[in-house]
Amino acid sequence: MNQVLFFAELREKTGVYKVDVELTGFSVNQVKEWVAKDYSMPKVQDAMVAINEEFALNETIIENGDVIAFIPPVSGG
Amino acid sequence: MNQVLFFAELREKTGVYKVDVELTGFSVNQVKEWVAKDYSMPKVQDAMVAINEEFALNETIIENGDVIAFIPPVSGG
Amino acid sequence: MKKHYWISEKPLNIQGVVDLVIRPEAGAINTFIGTVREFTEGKQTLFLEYQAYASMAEKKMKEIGEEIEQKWPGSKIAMAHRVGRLDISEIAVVIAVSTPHRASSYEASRYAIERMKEMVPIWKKEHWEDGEEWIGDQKETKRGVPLEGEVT
Amino acid sequence: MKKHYWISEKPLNIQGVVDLVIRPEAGAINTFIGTVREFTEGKQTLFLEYQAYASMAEKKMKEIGEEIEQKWPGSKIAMAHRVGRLDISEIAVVIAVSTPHRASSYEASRYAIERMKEMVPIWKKEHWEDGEEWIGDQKETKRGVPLEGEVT
Repeated sequence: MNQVLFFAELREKTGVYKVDVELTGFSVNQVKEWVAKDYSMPKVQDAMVAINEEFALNETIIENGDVIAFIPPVSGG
Repeated sequence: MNQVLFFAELREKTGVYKVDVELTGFSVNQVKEWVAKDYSMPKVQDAMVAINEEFALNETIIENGDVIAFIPPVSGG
Repeated sequence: MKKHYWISEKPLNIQGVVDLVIRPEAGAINTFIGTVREFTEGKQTLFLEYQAYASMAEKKMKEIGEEIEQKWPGSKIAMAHRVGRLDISEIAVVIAVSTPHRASSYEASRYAIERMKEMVPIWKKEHWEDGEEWIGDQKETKRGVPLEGEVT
Repeated sequence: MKKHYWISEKPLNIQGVVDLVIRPEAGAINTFIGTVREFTEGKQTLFLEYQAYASMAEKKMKEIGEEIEQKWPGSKIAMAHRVGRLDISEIAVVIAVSTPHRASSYEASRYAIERMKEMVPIWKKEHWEDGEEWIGDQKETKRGVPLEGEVT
């Protein structure tokens, strides 16, 4: 099982903070496509993805227990 | 009448913080020579001189009431 | 040991951040404080809302601190970022870096805020009279060419 | 109006200096804090003694502030310097500059401390285990080549 986290604009547009979902074996890119489609959120393509709090490549394969976070362009400071 | 102020090493070596003395009409350079001689302080030659809190040239002529300060190389901050 | 990198829901205390880096080996401390600016390119901000992926943000700030302690030996750093609603002039971020000599305190502090803006998962939402919007780096510049190539 | 440039016989309060420059037009505040360093070129300092020509020092700091507000439009500055005996890690100087954007806050703050060290009549006396000496700019460097061409 996996957790997917949304932040900022993505959180607001999806209305979702956290989803528990089975994504083990999928690539980051596949997860992006799923979110883009299921939540009608084409903007996820601009977001970075972090797995367990580290930035991940599109090709990275999700493992069981991984926490996946969508990181829209940051604007702290 | 004039006031002459000493700071830092010059104050410590002369043992004097402030002197009331008549220097009207003398140049800054002449005042330096007087201090160097009277107080055995050759180091005054390295000091800047301020008249009424503004840096002055060696050629500047002291006017009545001017406050003359010897400013050794500064080291604040 | 006290945390040197943290996300806070409460107002930030400058002295508290500086205290974390004061030490006998240091002669210089540079501090960067980001405050909520009222006008950006002529448009009035009413207030800001900051959100963070707190656990990852603290981890990334710690990484930045480690980069800095490597690049500027003898430096020590602390960074705190506020989240939630912030009114005009409130403090969003405080960075403090102490170093033996002053030149590197400036360099390291500047590096810290640039890296923070690049890689730490924190977002701000601008609230204006006529709307609101989550700001991303690419969006901050869309109102015109910012001064000196950057916007705080 | 509160003084923005002053010599103090009491410990300096960082927040107090920063408060003088916080304002709605600013998004960035850079602060430089000079503290008493224990070791310089391997030699241990026990404590420092600062002396100032206070009235002239405040006037010169004000001039530096005016130079800065001219060079970096939209900036606001406050500077305070302590005098008397200072122990290790105590704060000798606090400079705070607020600007609309961050790049100029760094530049203006750096300019302020460099100018202060050049032209403000303040002197420090080092007290070591084996002696004491009033330090002038030319003397600070006599123990060797300082890092990055400068010593705080």
